[in-house]
Amino acid sequence: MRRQRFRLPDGGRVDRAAEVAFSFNGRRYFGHKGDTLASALLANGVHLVGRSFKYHRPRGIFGSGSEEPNALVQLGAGPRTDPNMRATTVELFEGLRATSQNCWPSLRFDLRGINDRFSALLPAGFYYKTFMRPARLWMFYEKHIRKAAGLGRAPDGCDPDRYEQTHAHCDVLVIGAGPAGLAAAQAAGAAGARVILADEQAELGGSLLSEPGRHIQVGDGTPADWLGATLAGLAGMDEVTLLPRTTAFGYYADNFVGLLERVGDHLPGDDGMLRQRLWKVRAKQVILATGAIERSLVFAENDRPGIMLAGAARTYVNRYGVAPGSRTVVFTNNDSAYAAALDMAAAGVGVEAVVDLRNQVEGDWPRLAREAGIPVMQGHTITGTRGRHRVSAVSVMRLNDAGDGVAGDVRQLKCDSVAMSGGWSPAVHLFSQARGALTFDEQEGTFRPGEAMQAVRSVGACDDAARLADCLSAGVEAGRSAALDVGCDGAQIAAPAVGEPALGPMQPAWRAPSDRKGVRMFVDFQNDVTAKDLDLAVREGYHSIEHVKRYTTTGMGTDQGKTGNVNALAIVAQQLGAEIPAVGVTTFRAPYTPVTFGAITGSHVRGLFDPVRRTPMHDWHVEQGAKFEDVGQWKRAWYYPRGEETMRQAVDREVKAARDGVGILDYSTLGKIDIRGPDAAEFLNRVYTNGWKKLGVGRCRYGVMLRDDGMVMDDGVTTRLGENHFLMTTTTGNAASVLSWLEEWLQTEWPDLKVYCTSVTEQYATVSICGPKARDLLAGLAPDMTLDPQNFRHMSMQEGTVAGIAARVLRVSFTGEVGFEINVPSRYGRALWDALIAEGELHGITPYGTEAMHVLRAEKGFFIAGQESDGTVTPLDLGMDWIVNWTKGDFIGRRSLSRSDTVRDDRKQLVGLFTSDPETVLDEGTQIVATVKDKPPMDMIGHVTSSYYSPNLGRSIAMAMIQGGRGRKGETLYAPMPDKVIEVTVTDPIFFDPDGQRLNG
Amino acid sequence: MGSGSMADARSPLAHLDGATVIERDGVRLAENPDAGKVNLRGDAGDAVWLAAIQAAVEIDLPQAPNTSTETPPLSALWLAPDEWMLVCADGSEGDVVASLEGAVAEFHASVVDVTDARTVFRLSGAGARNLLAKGCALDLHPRAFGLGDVAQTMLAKAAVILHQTTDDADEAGPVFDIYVPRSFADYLWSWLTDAIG
Amino acid sequence: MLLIPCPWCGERDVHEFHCGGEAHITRPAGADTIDDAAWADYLFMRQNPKGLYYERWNHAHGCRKWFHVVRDTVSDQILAVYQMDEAPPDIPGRSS
Amino acid sequence: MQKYSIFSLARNALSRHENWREAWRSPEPKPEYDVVIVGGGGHGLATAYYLAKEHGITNVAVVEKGWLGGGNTGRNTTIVRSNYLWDESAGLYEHSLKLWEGLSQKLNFNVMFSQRGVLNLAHNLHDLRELSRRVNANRLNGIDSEILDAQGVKDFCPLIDTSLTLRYPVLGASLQRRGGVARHDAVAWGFARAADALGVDIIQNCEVTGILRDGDAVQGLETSRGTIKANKVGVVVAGHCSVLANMAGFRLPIESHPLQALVSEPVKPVLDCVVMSNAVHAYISQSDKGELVIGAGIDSYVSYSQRGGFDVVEDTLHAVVELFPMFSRMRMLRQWGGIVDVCPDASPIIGKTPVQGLYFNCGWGTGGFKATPGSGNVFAHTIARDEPHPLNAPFALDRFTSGALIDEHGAAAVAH
Ligand SMILES: Cc1cc2nc3c(=O)[nH]c(=O)nc-3n(C[C@H](O)[C@H](O)[C@H](O)COP(=O)(O)OP(=O)(O)OC[C@H]3O[C@@H](n4cnc5c(N)ncnc54)[C@H](O)[C@@H]3O)c2cc1C
Ligand SMILES: NC(=O)c1ccc[n+]([C@@H]2O[C@H](COP(=O)([O-])OP(=O)(O)OC[C@H]3O[C@@H](n4cnc5c(N)ncnc54)[C@H](O)[C@@H]3O)[C@@H](O)[C@H]2O)c1
Ligand SMILES: Cc1cc2nc3c(=O)[nH]c(=O)nc-3n(C[C@H](O)[C@H](O)[C@H](O)COP(=O)(O)O)c2cc1C
Ligand SMILES: [Zn+2]
Repeated sequence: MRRQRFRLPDGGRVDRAAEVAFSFNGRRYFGHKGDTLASALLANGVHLVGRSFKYHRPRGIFGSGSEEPNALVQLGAGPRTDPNMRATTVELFEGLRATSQNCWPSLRFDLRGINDRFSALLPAGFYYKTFMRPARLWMFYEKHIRKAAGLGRAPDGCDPDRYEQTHAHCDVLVIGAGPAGLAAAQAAGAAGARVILADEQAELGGSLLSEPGRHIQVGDGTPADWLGATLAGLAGMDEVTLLPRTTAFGYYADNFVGLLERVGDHLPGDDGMLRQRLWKVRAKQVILATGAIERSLVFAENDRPGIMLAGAARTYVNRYGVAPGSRTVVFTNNDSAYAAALDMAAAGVGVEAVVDLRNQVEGDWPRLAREAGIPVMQGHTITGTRGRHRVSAVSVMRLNDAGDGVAGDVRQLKCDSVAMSGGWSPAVHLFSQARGALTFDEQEGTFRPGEAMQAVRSVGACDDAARLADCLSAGVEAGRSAALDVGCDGAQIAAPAVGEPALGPMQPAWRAPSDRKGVRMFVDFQNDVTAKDLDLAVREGYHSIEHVKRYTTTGMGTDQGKTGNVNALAIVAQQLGAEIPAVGVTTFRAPYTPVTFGAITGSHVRGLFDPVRRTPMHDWHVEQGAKFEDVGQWKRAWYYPRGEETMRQAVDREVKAARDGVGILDYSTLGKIDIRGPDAAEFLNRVYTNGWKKLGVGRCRYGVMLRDDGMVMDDGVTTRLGENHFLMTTTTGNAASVLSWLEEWLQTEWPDLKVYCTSVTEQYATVSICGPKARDLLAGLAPDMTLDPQNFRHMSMQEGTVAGIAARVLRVSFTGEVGFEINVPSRYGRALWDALIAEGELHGITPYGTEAMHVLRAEKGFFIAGQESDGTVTPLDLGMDWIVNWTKGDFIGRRSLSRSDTVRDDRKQLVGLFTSDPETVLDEGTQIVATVKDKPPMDMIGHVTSSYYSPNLGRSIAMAMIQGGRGRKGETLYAPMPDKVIEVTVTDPIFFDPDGQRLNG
Repeated sequence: MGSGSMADARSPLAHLDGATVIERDGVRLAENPDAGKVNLRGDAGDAVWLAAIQAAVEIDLPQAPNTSTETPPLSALWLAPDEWMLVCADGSEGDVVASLEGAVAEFHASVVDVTDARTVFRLSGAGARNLLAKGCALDLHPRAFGLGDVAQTMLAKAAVILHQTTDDADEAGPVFDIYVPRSFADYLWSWLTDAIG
Repeated sequence: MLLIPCPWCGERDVHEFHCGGEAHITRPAGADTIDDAAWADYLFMRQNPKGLYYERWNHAHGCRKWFHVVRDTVSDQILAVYQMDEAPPDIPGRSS
Repeated sequence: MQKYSIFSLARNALSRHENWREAWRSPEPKPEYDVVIVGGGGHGLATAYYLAKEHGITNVAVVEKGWLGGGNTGRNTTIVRSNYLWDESAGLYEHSLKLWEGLSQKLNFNVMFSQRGVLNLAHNLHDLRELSRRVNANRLNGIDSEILDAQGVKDFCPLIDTSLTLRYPVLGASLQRRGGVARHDAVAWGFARAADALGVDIIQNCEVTGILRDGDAVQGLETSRGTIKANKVGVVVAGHCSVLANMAGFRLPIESHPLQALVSEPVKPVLDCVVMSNAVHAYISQSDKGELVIGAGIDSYVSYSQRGGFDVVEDTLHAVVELFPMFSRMRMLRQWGGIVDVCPDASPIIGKTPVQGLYFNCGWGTGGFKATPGSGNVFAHTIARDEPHPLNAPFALDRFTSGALIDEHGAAAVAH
């Protein structure tokens, strides 16, 4: 075993047989399994761990858990690095590599330490007062401000680890597995409740893990005995889930609590390992047993490495078997630090003195200390400290009679560590996140849980209980009553008897007096906020605690002020001459401790970010090398390049083929809704702008749907399958929203209409074939259907078989060619497609994608909802007056079409545009002006909505929405582009076969 | 429209070339595309209508939310107070539709063949509940969701119907049929595969 | 995260639902006879109260049914749930 | 006003910073003012400042129910840009952007307006088309705006994953180089201090509980600190505008929703521009302190709770990790919500109301921080002259009656 200078010869819960090698700032050290990085560093005598945010002051290990503001390190390197890790919560593993952050060139010699020299120039909020002149230099200044900011470095590659999430439900969620939480879980579990018990630490037990039990007895044994028995009991309960290494980070509405379980963080780990699991818990009852967080004392030069919380010192000694130093001074305003003094003394650490701010200390604990030979300096304070990279001495003075200043001589106490305690703040974070009210306890100077707003109870130290006996009995009671509230009334357990010394009262001392003016006393150690900064903020008019927080940044670091916030607001209260509760706390927000984005993302990464929706023929498109377009979640074939073809060449070929021979398109993404009921036609009359009552069975009709504000929402063809039965189609993107739109009107506005709507989008694969040879192609595969133009007219439907598959065939067209839309059950989509392709070989069949489809429809001047229309366009704007039936009665959106703005005749209207150079294809989104000016601004009268090269016309075509466009046919307008102005002529938007000859051919 | 005759039916996971069974760590996941499905809507408050349905297909429609009934070879899943999904043997959906349509002709009701709109993933084994919990916010504890229970809910980012068809006490452990919209099948399969680990 | 009690399916996570906004807005009948202002009132004007709120929700990823909810928009607590054809309930001790 | 500069800092350092004066006074409310502004957010404070500065109206009070900037001003993701689609919006936001340029100097308070460029990503063909439409419109309106292809995006912001393996690959982006971010709190404080120096009374912890009227005209306000008379009242209370409208007896076309944001732990600079994506829904920048500032979406329901669901934050972080895979190991430090006043057309309402002398400025929803100086400027004009500035005339309440909406939805689903 290699020597760890400050490892105590025995004691602690670490596995002394297992040695673990790690490195810190490149140096190799050893610790034990069960250590945290902090305890292992301390075991090796390393106190200097990092530099502070602003002044780059040397900082050491301050706490022993998640409250740590100081000892932040960078773990690992490359893509698997983690910035800002608290050394106090990082479990040691073989090969762990940690480095200090925010220092250069080295931790001991940090050039930016110069900031500390200039700290007089850098008080709170200094940046708001300077860097303003000359204005043009601000971006330069800012660059340097930015460089100075931040702590660790972000990872620089793809995260190699995995994360997962799980939902969980329970009767009782217990957060915190200290004595209170364990007792609660035990009681609830015994009663028969489904229990989850989560604790952020690697071991369950909370403060009991640091309790040697020299002065405390539980039942007939030690606290450790009780802990062991209780854990064993819980492990034996089927409906109790124990989650160590699991932080409850957020408490949201309706008892939804987020837990973060660190599954692999304490293991060396390989790529792809499961690192963390996020639990989304819905609890019927929650019991908070989150304990209390020790406050620091605000005294002169309280930030040197080696100065730590007394509770932390106690934990290092008892739980990790590590001495925080060889000579220590304890500084306190309450009894709890005496336990630390006693335990350190028992472990052989020289306790120079307990400096106690209180005047009279007579209780059990001070007595025990005195008995152990520890000097107690009551009514004293520390007025300053020494030591560059580690505390080397403290100055102690007597308090004056009023207690607000010092008197007498200064005494220097040599030491290499200081253990301080400013009292305990209940960890009310989650309670407050759950919107519970806090009340202020004058006696203890703490905020504690008041009225709850959700089904939640607080027990133990987080409810301000300081005695173990109270923690256990409150835990049992809460567990029992929470179980009862959810109807579990099984076995009852009783809390064990506890023998423990009495605790004397604490005495708030928010700012320890010092004999030197202007000396720095840190309140927020991470962000370098001193008591003077708080004074300054108040002096400058930042009176609200929220202003003080934001002006000084106190409590805004990665620790969120767990140890410092109460001190800060008490100091502000003093400065304002106000009561502490009147100043109030800043808002507690999730997360309790920071949560990785990865855990919040879970498995929704690497291809699972969002579903890919595939049509039944998807594989075929892939096999053919199609390029795909994302339309909503669908992948749609965009075009099918052959060989070296460019996109334009491929699309031209596809477009021409559809007009000259036969084209085939996968249209399965089309929304399809089965609509039935005696009122179906009436219903369609109300949701579409045109009339539906007279549509014959077996016939199809095109319809446009408006929102009630009159703007076009969707369009599509609907077929009457029976007297009371219709099949509606919608655009791909709107399939789901149209269905819910229909349901909404049926259920909320017209519940009297007898209509049922059922989505059949995915039931059918839809293949669209079009072109002069489409009929021949279909005829070859559908011998039982009558396809001649007289019997199978445009806008009608037939059922039969195609390629031996039962099919519904609609004769409709979105291209202006004779077209058929063949619907078959989805499982046969691919078979149908293959059959059409095989049969089509004869006719030179050409698959075309969405791009060619867009060109084809644009040649015909058909609009696309969402492209020509953008939520501000009425059917009248689109020149579709013919589709609005004013005489049939009300329909959705009708009234809006006659508002003063919608009847304006200079509204933007759909027109076609020809560029003067037929080869020039306008960019979609190009803005159009009537008059070109030398420079902006220019009056824009419209914009290009669709623009393509039309191989059938042998020129470019565009559709545009232009103010008063219909009255401008023949006018010359301009498209001013960055490099040139393009001249365009306004035309009709129907470019090809305006009389529709081909459709009826 | 009934089923096709000559042509090849293809499952939405056909591109996985048959790799549609996974067994690991106490769970078994397999695609089970072969079941007929019929969506039925009508007035549950109308006893005459209910009787007509029972006469036609010999199954009582479940009335309690989130439950199902079973009369082999049919089962009926509650989807909404006026909506059910009847699940039948593959290929028999045409007959079921025809019987139902005959029975409901005089009523305001709707019968729609949705066999191809969803495929079914059959998930079973002791680890099935935990696996589902990774993507489903429902309480899936056996006390809360048991044999015959049905839910329409989200699994990962897909809307599914969940149906427990075999009891936990059964040797194979609980069995869940997950009805997945066809176009989401590949996504959800990938997600489940990833979640199984 | 809200837990919404669907009157049919029971309590479900908010992400299964679609929020339909203010309830009990009457769509004017005889739209042709009302003026632009009255129509705008129906289309756009909302109570948006801080406190008791009568609203509509749809169990979009469940049974697809619409229903009414009374919720306090300050605490987000749901105080009542009722069907589309029911009149808004009185909430004891609260005026809207 | 005590001048702020490097020299005054140095001078004050000598006296241990004990001689700094209050940035603003905390006066008791007077019984009567010429104008009372309700709402001490950025917009309200800017309005008071410009009333005093440009219209010589200094007998003005700003009443704020809590603390200055405690509303959305203090909880937004601070994105500033002016590349809006419609002429009306472009005019208003560009006016504002021009005021941002030079604002620190005007206010003698460094609002840290940082023009580091704003990218709006496009992930599908529809996005690209809309983006081109907007950029072309911006150009012709004289607003700097350009289109980048995927490679251009990579060059400008190398951190973004532009590979085609993304579920929704980045196809391009618009870039406004003059866009950027500003320090949210400083904006409120800077305007407050400058307004105070011109004589404006800033009254915090003063909640308006009623609006006093004489027939159709406003007379003053009931507040938690007593009655305050005024013949002109400007209401700029963002998420609470419906509450105030209710006091005045009318309704607004507005719903108040939670909008959430979050910050990561601070790290050394890695992201030097603002990145916005509507399609995958993420908004992200890195502040001068080092934390990633990330905007999430709105919750679908009305709420005055300044809290939202965890699911909304989740969705946003899914998108952030998709676009920036290296951020997977970054950690969320704090999340919070604001109450945003959402208008059906995603554009604000600025102007007169049915009550004479009562003016409303609201409906900025998810995107009004960037408009703070401009909005205050035109609103001050509207109040001082009792008629709208040409730039805010189109944003009157009556557009909902006529139908002349200014629909910015198409341009940005959430208009941060
Ligand atoms: C999370 C989030 C992110 C955002 N991101 C951006 C962004 O990136 N870019 C952008 O441009 N915009 C953004 N916004 C929007 C932007 O924050 C707001 O539009 C803008 O700050 C509104 O400013 P305001 O002064 O009008 O309102 P606020 O700052 O909300 O001020 C209104 C004030 O009125 C007070 N008040 C309310 N009722 C009363 C009463 N009865 N009596 C007295 N006072 C009252 C409130 O307390 C409040 O202080 C975001 C908003 C949020 C919430
Ligand atoms: N003044 C004093 O002397 C004083 C003060 C405080 C506590 N105590 C003693 O400490 C004990 C308190 O017992 P207790 O059970 O209330 O607290 P505890 O400190 O023993 O246990 C709390 C546990 O909750 C965990 N925790 C906190 N927040 C969490 C979160 N968000 N997620 C997951 N886990 C979280 C902690 O890691 C810890 O293990 C008693 O023995 C009491 O006597 C004494
Ligand atoms: C741009 C911006 C940056 C922020 N940076 C931090 C930060 O570094 N640390 C922090 O604790 N909070 C930060 N916050 C959040 C605030 O602490 C606070 O949560 C927010 O202003 C909302 O106020 P509330 O939480 O008090 O309701 C930031 C907020 C904004 C708007
Ligand atoms: Zn439901």
